Amino acid sequence: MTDLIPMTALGGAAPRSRRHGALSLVERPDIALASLALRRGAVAPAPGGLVLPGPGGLASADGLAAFWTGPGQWMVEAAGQAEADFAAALAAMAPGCSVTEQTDGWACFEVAGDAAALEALAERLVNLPAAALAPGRATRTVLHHMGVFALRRDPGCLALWGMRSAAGSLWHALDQAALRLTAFDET
Amino acid sequence: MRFSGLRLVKEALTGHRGWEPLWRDPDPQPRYDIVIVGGGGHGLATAYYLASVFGQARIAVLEKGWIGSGNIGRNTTIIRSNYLLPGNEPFYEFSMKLWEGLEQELNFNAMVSQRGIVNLIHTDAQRDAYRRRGNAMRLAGADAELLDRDGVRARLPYLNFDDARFPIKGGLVQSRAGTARHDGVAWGYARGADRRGVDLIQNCEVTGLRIEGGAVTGVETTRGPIGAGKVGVAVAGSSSRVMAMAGMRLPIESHVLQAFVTEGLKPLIDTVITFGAGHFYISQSDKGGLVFGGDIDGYNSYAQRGNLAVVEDVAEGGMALMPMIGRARLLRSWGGIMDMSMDGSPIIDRTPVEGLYLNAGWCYGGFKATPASGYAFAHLLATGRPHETAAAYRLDRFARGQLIDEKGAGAQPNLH
Amino acid sequence: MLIPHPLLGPRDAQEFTYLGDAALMNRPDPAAGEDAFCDHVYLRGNPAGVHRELWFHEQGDRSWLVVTRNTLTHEILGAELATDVARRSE
Amino acid sequence: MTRLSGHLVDTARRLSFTFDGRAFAGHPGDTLASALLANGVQLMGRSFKYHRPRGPIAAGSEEPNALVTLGRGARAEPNTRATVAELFDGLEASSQNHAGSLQRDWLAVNDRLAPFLAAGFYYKTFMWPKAFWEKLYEPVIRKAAGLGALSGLPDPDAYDRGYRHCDLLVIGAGAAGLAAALAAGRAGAQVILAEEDFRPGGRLLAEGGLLDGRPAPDWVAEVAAELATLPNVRVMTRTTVFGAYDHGIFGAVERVSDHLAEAGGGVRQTLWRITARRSVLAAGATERHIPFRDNDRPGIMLAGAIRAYANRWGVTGQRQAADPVAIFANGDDGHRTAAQLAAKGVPVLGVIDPRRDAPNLGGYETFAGATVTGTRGRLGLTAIEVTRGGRAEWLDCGLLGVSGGWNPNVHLASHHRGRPVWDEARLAFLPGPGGPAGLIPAGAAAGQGGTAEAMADGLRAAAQALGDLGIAPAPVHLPAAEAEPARQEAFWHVPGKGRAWVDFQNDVTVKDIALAHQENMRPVEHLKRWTTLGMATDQGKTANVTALAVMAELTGKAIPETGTTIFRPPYTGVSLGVLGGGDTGRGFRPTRLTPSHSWAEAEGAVFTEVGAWMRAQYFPRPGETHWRESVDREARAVRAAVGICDVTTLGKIDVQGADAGDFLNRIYANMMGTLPVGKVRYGLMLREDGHLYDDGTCARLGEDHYVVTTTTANAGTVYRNMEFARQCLWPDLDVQLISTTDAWAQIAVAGPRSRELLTRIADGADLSNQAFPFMACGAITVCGGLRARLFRISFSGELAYEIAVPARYGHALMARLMEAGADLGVTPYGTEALGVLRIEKGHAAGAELNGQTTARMIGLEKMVSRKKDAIGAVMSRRGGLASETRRLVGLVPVDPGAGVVPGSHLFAADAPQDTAHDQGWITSACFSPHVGTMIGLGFLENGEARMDEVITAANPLEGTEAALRVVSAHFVDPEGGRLRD
Repeated sequence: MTDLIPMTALGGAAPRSRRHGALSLVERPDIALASLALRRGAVAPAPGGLVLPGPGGLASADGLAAFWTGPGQWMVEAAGQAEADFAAALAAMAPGCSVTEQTDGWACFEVAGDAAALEALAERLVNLPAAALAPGRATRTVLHHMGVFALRRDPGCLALWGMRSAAGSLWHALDQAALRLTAFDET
Repeated sequence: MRFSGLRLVKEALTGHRGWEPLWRDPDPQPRYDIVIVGGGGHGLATAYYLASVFGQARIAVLEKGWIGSGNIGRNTTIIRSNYLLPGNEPFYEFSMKLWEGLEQELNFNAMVSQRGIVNLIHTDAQRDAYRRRGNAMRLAGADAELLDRDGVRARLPYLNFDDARFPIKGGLVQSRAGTARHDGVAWGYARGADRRGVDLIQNCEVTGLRIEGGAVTGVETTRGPIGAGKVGVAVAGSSSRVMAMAGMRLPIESHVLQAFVTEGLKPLIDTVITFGAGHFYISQSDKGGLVFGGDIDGYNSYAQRGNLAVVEDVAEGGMALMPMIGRARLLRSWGGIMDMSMDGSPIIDRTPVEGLYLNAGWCYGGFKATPASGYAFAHLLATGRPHETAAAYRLDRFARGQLIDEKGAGAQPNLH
Repeated sequence: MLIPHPLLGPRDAQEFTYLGDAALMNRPDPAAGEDAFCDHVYLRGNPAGVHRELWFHEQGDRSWLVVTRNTLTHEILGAELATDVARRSE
Repeated sequence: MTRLSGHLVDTARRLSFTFDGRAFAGHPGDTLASALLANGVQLMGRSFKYHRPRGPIAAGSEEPNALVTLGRGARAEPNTRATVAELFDGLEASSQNHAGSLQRDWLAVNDRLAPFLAAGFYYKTFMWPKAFWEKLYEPVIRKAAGLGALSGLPDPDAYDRGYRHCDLLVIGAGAAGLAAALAAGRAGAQVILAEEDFRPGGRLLAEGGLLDGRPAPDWVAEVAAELATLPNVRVMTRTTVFGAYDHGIFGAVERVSDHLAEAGGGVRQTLWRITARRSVLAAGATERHIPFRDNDRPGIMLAGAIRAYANRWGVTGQRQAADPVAIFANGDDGHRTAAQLAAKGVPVLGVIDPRRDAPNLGGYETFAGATVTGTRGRLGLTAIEVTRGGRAEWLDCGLLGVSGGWNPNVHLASHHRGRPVWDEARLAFLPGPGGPAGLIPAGAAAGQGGTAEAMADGLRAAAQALGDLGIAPAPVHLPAAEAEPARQEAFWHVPGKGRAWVDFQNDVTVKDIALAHQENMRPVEHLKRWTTLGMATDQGKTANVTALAVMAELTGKAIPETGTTIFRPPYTGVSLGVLGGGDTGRGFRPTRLTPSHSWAEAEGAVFTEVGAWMRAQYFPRPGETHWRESVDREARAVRAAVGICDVTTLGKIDVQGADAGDFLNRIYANMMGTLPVGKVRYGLMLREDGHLYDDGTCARLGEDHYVVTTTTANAGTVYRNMEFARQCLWPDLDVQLISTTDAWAQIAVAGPRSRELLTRIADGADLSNQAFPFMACGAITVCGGLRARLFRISFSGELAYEIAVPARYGHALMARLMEAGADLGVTPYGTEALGVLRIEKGHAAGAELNGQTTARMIGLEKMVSRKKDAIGAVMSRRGGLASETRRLVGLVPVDPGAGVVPGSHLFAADAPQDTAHDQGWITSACFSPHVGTMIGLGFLENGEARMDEVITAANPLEGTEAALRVVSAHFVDPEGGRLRD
């Protein structure tokens, strides 16, 4: 193991979190991420038994989760694996596929709260019909001039993956939207 | 009838009974020496200079709607000659000089207001690029001045200097730039051309070009066929449509550019400001409205209207630059159809069809070019030779690879 | 505008980047020479009416789409994945 | 004054407010206008041009006269319609557009000068002397023009933006809109009901009618209550749908806290982009007036507005309750107002009606066959002149209601430039074809203005929308409305002497229209532009149709032949704050930070923007007083020892697949497919038009695996173009692409001691020249097993590497390199030193690759391979590009102390300095510690052939000029020995 000490996307030693009323925001530096793309004409694999979802879908099984990112392309997540060479592990599980390490290409923030509060926040962040962000759905979209992957892991959790380099801007956007929303609630 | 303050006093005291029509509404003659298709700014200016400078007679301007109904009547009224490339700068500076004497020449107050323009600078690299441009302007005889941050702050203290995503580091200023009353320009040229015998024919849409043996002999219109020795087409926004009647494809796409005006406000902004990093530019009209705009919508369109995303984007740019405008209200937005050319520069040239001439591809530089464009097109129509300042605006420059690409964006019209 | 994505359903045009005439997919054979390339690069369809055009779902699934749209009304008549179109024409 | 009975104002609670500093009281439910009228205040503003005294004419957002400035300081909001400003405790309003007080405005002198200020006067004068326009005339005009004033201070409020999607958007919660929303809501559709007012009901709150025998507001309350229980229905009050955009997208503004004394930290307004599969336009109608002599005095209102003030707010508009009220109407609608007022005990003088068979609905006198031909009252109406059968008489009158019929609010239906069509039976323009797809006009907006008609039409519209959406309808019972007489006769203006206003705010009179006609400004658009008619803040809502009718009369044509009028967004004014809502400060656009950002911050770096990135520009050290000292030191350190620099910002694209090499051959101008595994090659990318657009390196990590690097600025464009090539041009190649720019922290380690430094952290990897030569690449581990990629590439011309580790370790790696290399003199360097090093080496960067240049111009035309096809290859050889003679050269000053200024233009030493003799320009310049003087790069005509020539660099913009010697662009180690050692 290296003796270098990693830093989260927001520049801290530990993940950042914040609470606004019914909503909580948390940075998730522990999730490993790798992209998986099919070679021309290849059949989709089932890495670690995970059935790769169709367009707009998010699937999970046995500590892995995958969301569709484009025709023949997925991102695969592994919670708690960020320090490992997850891309290599995934490549081994999906032979013949093009796998690329993405863990540090992106920064993940999760927003938790009741479904109504999450949806009130989401409609101020992304321009998507409710169905695209229903539980079990995931999609790339634009959020305050940034590209993000928006994942509805379950009714009470919305995850957003944004470019790691713009993590501060993404956090700021989420934090401000949540802040304004809760201020509005109280008036 | 000559317009003057004295005349106005006389008419005011006698119930305004003496004012004459600004122009006639003649029926089309069977034949003209020169037919100009398009009664917008460029077409009217062309007709005016043909009659006044180049001694041509028997000229008609055919307009499918009303005089000035094209982009001359739907723009943000900015005039400037702050271009970089040698194919452009002398032409726009020629235009600026024509603006400077226009109202006296036309006997019509088009409210040419040389209130200056400031192009904001945000990075060192941008300052170098603007220095290159400012020098190109000076070398072509135009005025230009480079301001540092303090210079901009002294002049425009209300800009966001302290909490800006794109900090202001300076500005390129052209003091002789400014604005003009867009409709007034169209009307001034129309009245001037009419007084010199040009037939301005409204509600007359050209539906076909008569071409015999490789030469144009006239046009078909909704008001019947009209014979012509030469036909000059100046229909920016619709150039592809009209030239398709001659079987031509043009290096042009039609795009919509939105523009905006707020409710009237007391004087606040006394110059023209452009904020490239935020895709925003603004001035204030004499009536008090803040007139502003930004990028084109970006997709091919003939619909004369744009979409909300661009409206938001432009307003965001405005708020980032000058947060004092937050409580001003948008009054009206509109869309104009731009001839976006493949290198961002216009075309004033003959065509492969004998007697058929083209004035097109103005992107969003058309308004400021109106006088020079009319003059240069008239020069070409009357003499057969390009005007010296418009010699680079050739149709075959794309094939030859002699592009006039100010932005270096390549053959991608929506990036120019 | 809403672009009817063939895989994802209607999506706001703000997620897309516009390129232009779908004929840009028909790159000439390199042996066809300069004239063919000049036409390809500079002379594009610009109809006042139905236009087949390329949109890139840049903030989406990164698919290039061929969208059929009326430039007078902005009405969209259909959209396909550009790869499907490209493979069909090969 | 005491309120009339039956209003909807909570008189039990009192709200204090001020107008022009005077204290007043009103109640919850009041608007500023209703509260002022209740206090006997009629005069609320001044007109735009003549500064005529004005009071409100309307009770809604179409109000052209009663514009006030709300609030003060940075929160001052000019041009607010008093008729829609919701009253709150502590509201401060002030009148505007006057010099002196509202009552005594000395700019009212303009009214005396009116004959000189007729339509289009300014086009005819102010031309002499020429220089006076900017100096005298324009400043005077500008000062007099405008309405209210902005504070000039930054808007202190927060704005939000959001997106909502629904099956059906119902615009307007009046009779039609409520019926439509109820029907669609009960059927289970996802419904948004948007209402600009703070209270749903629309004209049902104003008409004073009964539904099923009960006051209409009771039914409104019931429906609103039911809608609130439906989870699929969202009612948005205080929300104006201002624009209809493509494909069912609407812009709407919700005034979240404008009606609150304190926003409590919340947002002021929210911009909603609503995407609706279908929409119902139930925006109601706007009453029009009838121009007659002096018809603009305070106290002259629309009759329907008087009815609204009486029924909803319990107020009338006289200054004293005993002042008689008259109505001037061409239809039965005006009579309803008179009858209702009479029933409420208001003194009604009568109804003046040009129709000979005018009715009488009881409680007032009818002046049949009569017109109003004049008025008196300087600051408020005192008397009207009624003319009947050629006989005129003056009657005392404190309030006159005018009713000329109703114009359907077709605005959104014409936002796609669809033209409204004239309906002769209804004397109105109705929504025409070409409206937004899926938008169904209903109720008064569709010409169905009666209460019963409107409700039924709302149901019809909902049924149509539900049918389109495939949703089964649910039953809705509509209450019975009373009969509403609605006969009317066309009557557009009262002819005669004097001035009769058509557009109140902009002071356009019937005479101005006649003058436009006389001067042949007859097309509607010419009329509007010549006279400014319809250009006021109400966008012609109260003027356009009337003006059209007057012009039709003058030309002897029918109204539809004369023209029509279309509307553009926004329906009513929208604040720029909310349109540009959200972050407008530093958060205006995202900022990207490098992995070592916080390390650099701790090192005291000064940062600069490169694209969206913040990069360390230089690292000042104690004792350094000028940035040049720092930069020189950093650049020297790289040439003499070793420097480190975060270069993560360069774009990185991972390319995999069996055909990856073939694919890259087509993307790069030079050959890339032959690159061996474990090697890196420099590459050029062209646009298809043959111009250069990007450069970078390409590393082959495996048989089927490459990593392409791009310039920082073009990372997105290159990726997009590669996807285009992959999907649209060559879909059968087996290639997969993905960006990995952010995944790796990439650090340049450059200088003669770079190998030594890297060896210390490289976990024993053999970095010798034999094992890892120039242009090698490979995977290694560093710092005890951290996976890394090492590239031996050089931008500085020195022995150099770039090392990449997972981005989370970038910060720690920088610190470790500093520690490990302390004895080697390791020095962090920023973008300035990076620029110095690359200029000294003659490498092209952004200023040289500006999209206008070619491979030939930077001396690399040989890299454009003729052995294969690649994007841009064919076009790069055409005439204009092949005959280009400008070449990248190096430039040094003849006088070693002289400056070299980028952006200067280049001339032969003795040539005149003008456009015709311009031979090029300086792209980049810096002080070179290596050369000991300023040096520059530039493009110069025939540059290759002019080595050692002395030329002139002219910078007239800043008044400098320098004699420069033309030299090779490779100032350092032109043979390239250092980077290969």
